[in-house]
Amino acid sequence: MQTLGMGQAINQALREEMTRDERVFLAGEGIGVGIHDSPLMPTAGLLATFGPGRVKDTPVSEAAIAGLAVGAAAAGLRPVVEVMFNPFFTLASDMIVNHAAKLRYLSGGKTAFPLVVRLKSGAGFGAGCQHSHNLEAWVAHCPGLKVVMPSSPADAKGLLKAAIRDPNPVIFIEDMALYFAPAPVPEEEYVIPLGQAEIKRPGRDVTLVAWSKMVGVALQAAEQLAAEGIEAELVDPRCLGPLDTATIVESVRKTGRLVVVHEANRTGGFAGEIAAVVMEQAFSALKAPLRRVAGPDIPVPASPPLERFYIPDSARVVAAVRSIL
Amino acid sequence: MQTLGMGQAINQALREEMTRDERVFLAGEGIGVGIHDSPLMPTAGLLATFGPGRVKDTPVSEAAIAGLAVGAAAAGLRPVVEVMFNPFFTLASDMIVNHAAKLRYLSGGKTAFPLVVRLKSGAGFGAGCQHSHNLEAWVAHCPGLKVVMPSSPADAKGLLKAAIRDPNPVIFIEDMALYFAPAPVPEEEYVIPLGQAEIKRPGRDVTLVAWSKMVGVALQAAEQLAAEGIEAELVDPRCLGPLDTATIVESVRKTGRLVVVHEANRTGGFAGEIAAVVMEQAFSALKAPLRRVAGPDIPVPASPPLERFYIPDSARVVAAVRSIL
Amino acid sequence: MGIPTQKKHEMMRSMLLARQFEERLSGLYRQPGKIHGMLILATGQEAVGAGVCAALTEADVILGNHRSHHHLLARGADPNALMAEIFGKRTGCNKGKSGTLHLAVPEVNALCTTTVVGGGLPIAVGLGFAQHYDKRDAVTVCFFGDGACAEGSFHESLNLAALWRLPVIFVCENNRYAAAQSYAEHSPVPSLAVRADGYGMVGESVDGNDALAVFAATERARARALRGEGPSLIECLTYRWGGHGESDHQTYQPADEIAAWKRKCPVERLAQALIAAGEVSEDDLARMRDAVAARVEAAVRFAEDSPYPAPEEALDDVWAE
Amino acid sequence: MGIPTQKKHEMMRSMLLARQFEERLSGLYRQPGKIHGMLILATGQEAVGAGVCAALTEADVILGNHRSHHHLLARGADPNALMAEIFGKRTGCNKGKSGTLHLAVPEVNALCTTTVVGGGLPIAVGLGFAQHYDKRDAVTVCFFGDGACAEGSFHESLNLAALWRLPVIFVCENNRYAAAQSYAEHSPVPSLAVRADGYGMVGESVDGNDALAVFAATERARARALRGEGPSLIECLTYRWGGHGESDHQTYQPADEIAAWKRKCPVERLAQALIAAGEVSEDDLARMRDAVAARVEAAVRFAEDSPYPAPEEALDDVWAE
Ligand SMILES: Cc1ncc(C[n+]2csc(CCOP(=O)(O)OP(=O)(O)O)c2C)c(N)n1
Ligand SMILES: Cc1ncc(C[n+]2csc(CCOP(=O)(O)OP(=O)(O)O)c2C)c(N)n1
Ligand SMILES: [Mg+2]
Ligand SMILES: [Mg+2]
Repeated sequence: MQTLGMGQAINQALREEMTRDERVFLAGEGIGVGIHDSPLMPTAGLLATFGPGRVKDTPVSEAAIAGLAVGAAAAGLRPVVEVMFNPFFTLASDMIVNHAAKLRYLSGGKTAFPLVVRLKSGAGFGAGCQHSHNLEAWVAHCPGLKVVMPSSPADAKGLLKAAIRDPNPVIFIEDMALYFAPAPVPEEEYVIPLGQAEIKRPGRDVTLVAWSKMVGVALQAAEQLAAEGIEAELVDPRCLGPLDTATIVESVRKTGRLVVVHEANRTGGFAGEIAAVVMEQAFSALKAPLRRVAGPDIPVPASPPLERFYIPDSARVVAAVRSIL
Repeated sequence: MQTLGMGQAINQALREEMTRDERVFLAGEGIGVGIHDSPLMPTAGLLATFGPGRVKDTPVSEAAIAGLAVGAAAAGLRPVVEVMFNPFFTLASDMIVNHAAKLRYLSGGKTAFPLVVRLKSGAGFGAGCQHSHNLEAWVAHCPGLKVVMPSSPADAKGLLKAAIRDPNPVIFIEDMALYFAPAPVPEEEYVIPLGQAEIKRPGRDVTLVAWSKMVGVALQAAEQLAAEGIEAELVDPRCLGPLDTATIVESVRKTGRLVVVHEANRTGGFAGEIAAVVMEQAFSALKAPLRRVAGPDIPVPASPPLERFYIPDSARVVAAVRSIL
Repeated sequence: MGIPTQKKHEMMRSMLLARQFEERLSGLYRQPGKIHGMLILATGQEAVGAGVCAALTEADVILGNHRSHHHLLARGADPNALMAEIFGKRTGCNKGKSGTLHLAVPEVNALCTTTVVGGGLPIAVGLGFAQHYDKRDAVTVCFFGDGACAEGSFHESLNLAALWRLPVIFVCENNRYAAAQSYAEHSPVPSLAVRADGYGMVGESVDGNDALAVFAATERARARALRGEGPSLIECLTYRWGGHGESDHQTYQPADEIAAWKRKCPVERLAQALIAAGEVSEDDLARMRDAVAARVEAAVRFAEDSPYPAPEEALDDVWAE
Repeated sequence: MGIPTQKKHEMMRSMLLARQFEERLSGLYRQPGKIHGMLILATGQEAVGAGVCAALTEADVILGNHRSHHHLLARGADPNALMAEIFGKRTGCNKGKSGTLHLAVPEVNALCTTTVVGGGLPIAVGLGFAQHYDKRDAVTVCFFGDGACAEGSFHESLNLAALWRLPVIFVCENNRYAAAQSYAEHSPVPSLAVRADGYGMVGESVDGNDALAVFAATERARARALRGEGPSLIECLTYRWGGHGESDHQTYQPADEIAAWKRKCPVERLAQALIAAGEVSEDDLARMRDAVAARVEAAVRFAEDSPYPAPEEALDDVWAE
């Protein structure tokens, strides 16, 4: 096994898919020539390998970047475009939500839009709320979009390869903190199908559902709880759309308790969907109230102590679990 | 009492507030000179009354319209701008979500952004998914935005007046079908505070939570159920942000059963938030699983039988209630 | 003028077809329960679709907007499938999912259509990019209105297409109105073609009621694109005879303005030009009109005889397998 | 040239202040744990903030972007409050909510700042609209970069401001880079000022390293705006000495390019001009430099001595009462 940060794993996935299929191309702001020359970045070195014809640095034009992907996909290419920070998704959202997600339906199934939009996301780098705003709940609410939120380099690689091969538009959301958290990644080629949750840790007492960076936080919490003899099962849906409800429901049927963890603001966050699914499908198994551990309902502040206050940590997860045992 | 459609009630609210406060102005596409000359439309006749200085027809520029509101509000005016159809909110979403909602926080509470964005929403007029796409869950997930979704002309009038007087950005979402459903509206002036749910129908057996056009659908269902001796309590939150959780929780504590109804797509819809709140705060009172009655996870189709299939009706609500009794 | 007679006949036919197709629709719209939702027509603007599409080859791609019946008919779309889609029938080109507003006809390289004003332009950039990427000898034409030129997407798209020298022809159909807003009320400049300079691309304003002028401008733009000289902006000056949509009261359009433009009817204009040039006779024209009338009747019959989709069919076609 | 000496002194002081303020920040950024997150500086671009703001009166409003220390200092913002905010301290002008990227200083009519590229322009239209609505004798200045000119918001904003003849001055600080993309890589036109023609507004390109030229162009634009002639676009040609941000490796900026522009230092240039004109002596300059150095030191001390906000303070300031 190799040890890679998530950015490096994404970089490998992009390299492998671009090598496999010459219809795959990349576009975005600074994805070729960037302000960071760190090898930890997802697109590092790809311009040198594949050239300016397939690695397209763009002007600062999020709507055009997304439209480029929609049109190129309709014409048979396999665009993988980047939106630099999640809040700027707003500027691309008409192209993605009203076009990428709907035009196939509007064509009566005649035209396909196989594209990937990579969104860099997450709080913790002191840039404030116009750079840090987790909006996965927006895209997970849009029929016609698949939504991937990997929690590890290994998952990111396999899921991105699947996303690039998928005939539908896929929103691939990367928490930037994971670029700097090396972890093992298989050497041999592999693809992880979209829509399959993974149980990151088995347990019998409570089900934790978390995705992206929060999987690591939940795992820490689970270990602290284990020290007290509480065995938490950690389910990582990996994709919010399609959501693997079966795995979540099965886990809650076993544990009877549910805590959902996400970094996004609490109100209207995707934890609500998971709560609803469990309440619909596993009601009789529930032994305790739901708990949500999420960002408070404020924009992400810039000052370090304020930003730390925003980001959910394992202590909050532990407290939430204790409160329902 | 006068009898008005919701558009007429909104028109009255706009007239009264523009008369009361000359800082209030309107902007949008065709809000002055429009393609419809029906008196049922929200902005009918306002140009004639208040003149082109205060009723501004704009080019087709949703981002600029929203930015106009943000800047004018920062400078002390009270903008009320219109986004013609909910899906076009995407084009204004950077201005509203990254600016209107966040700039006050970023200023450390120094600058205020008192503005109203009126969004016309709802399926049922055969225009398809680029005109009909209910996105209230997006804005209800954004700290810094208040979200109003009136279900009746009387509520719309009082709530819009409150929204215009509110010192924060308010997203006011109008289901266009309600423009054509006349109902009584008080003659005398009144304001309905934001954040207060209303129980549209008391009952003991099941709690229905619905907003906007779905309140009427839920009410029909409640009457059909009453004929079978089932007394449904219908709670209309009226605002999704701030959400009056107390009234919802209290109702479920009483009935022990919850059905949430919205027209928006099921997955990731705001019903999830309500489910989570109830599961957190009224768990021990719950006697049955949650049921959601919502639009299926597809874009809104254009053809009449397909569009009818999309829109939740009272029969589906009745069936959902029966399934948990 | 060097335009082959057969091309002129092709334009003549497609203009007659668009005119009759839409006049028939306008009548049907007034019959309750036949056509649902909005109905947006291009009557008076037929020369734009006809002139542009006659200058294209099969490999070229077009992308239209909410007012695109004339574009698609000029491109050769099947009137039956269009009419049935406008009726919301299962036999429509999009199985009733779209209706009139976003007709997609991949069979004629109209891969998608958008009713989001300005929404077509960024997608056209992507379509043109793919043609460039695949080194195809083909161009993408994007049709949009004068109102769309106020959208940010207009700017981002022309800028990117110019920067990358993509084979895209941006065709602005300036019919003097954006819904109820007159051109002067929504645009600060007398002509939109000037905006091409801001991107270093060629911009032309042409008489949009003169199919031959539109054809010629499109040929020039297409040749530039295929020579690798990048995109062009063509502003076609025309006029919307009817309201924005068929339910529009149209009171904001001065009666004399409408009358003046009706005197400049693009269909009549081409007919007279061809007669003057001896390229058609009155009899030829009469035959063309009759053939078109029959075609339109057949389309209406096809649409009326077709079934609506079953409700559950709404669940199909969201996902590609 | 008719610019009062006292104005020139004002510009000189604000440029010295901006330069020293940011050079100090650059040093502090290299000390671990002092400044968190991104740090984006305008070293080399000081003449733009100084020249523009010297031409404004108190009632005028400015709106900046992610690279706005020099704008705010030139406008008269308190260096202590700015420095403390950049440090993330409770005493910062925005209580630590913002940090360096979106500093709001309403005390000097900088009501808000946005780091969304192009995000300032539509808001500036609203600010200018309010000045017009209230019939104030004031203008709004919007600062943005060359990269921002590729955003749709640039287009929508100039279009609407021109259509309504709003008193907005759009100041494009063309420092030849949009992050790592050089001007030629991201823009298809040699100059951005030409885009003004597409909106029927006046556009000028000026030497952005010449504070006096920037001042004069701003005065002209402001006079036009107050005469009701609407908005203007001023492109200030300048250069980013450092990387996009302080953690940028900058390898994509040719060393000789950087060196050539450093020889055109705007601070030195104004100093020499004033000396040549006999409007300052070397001693005056030395005194100014010392005064500024002391001011910057005081600001750093203030920031370092200030407490961080308590974590729960994150919950404040979302809502207005
Ligand atoms: C983004 C967006 N905003 C508003 C609308 C509503 N709308 C539909 S057509 C139209 C006017 C468009 O005018 P123009 O671009 O000139 O095209 P025309 O209708 O004249 O052919 C408007 C405002 C829309 N469909 N999309
Ligand atoms: C909408 C948006 N897209 C991308 C970014 C990331 N970003 C920050 S600054 C910048 C470059 C801006 O270049 P320019 O407008 O020339 O301003 P400069 O940094 O040169 O002062 C980019 C792409 C952003 N902040 N906002
Ligand atoms: Mg038009
Ligand atoms: Mg720049």
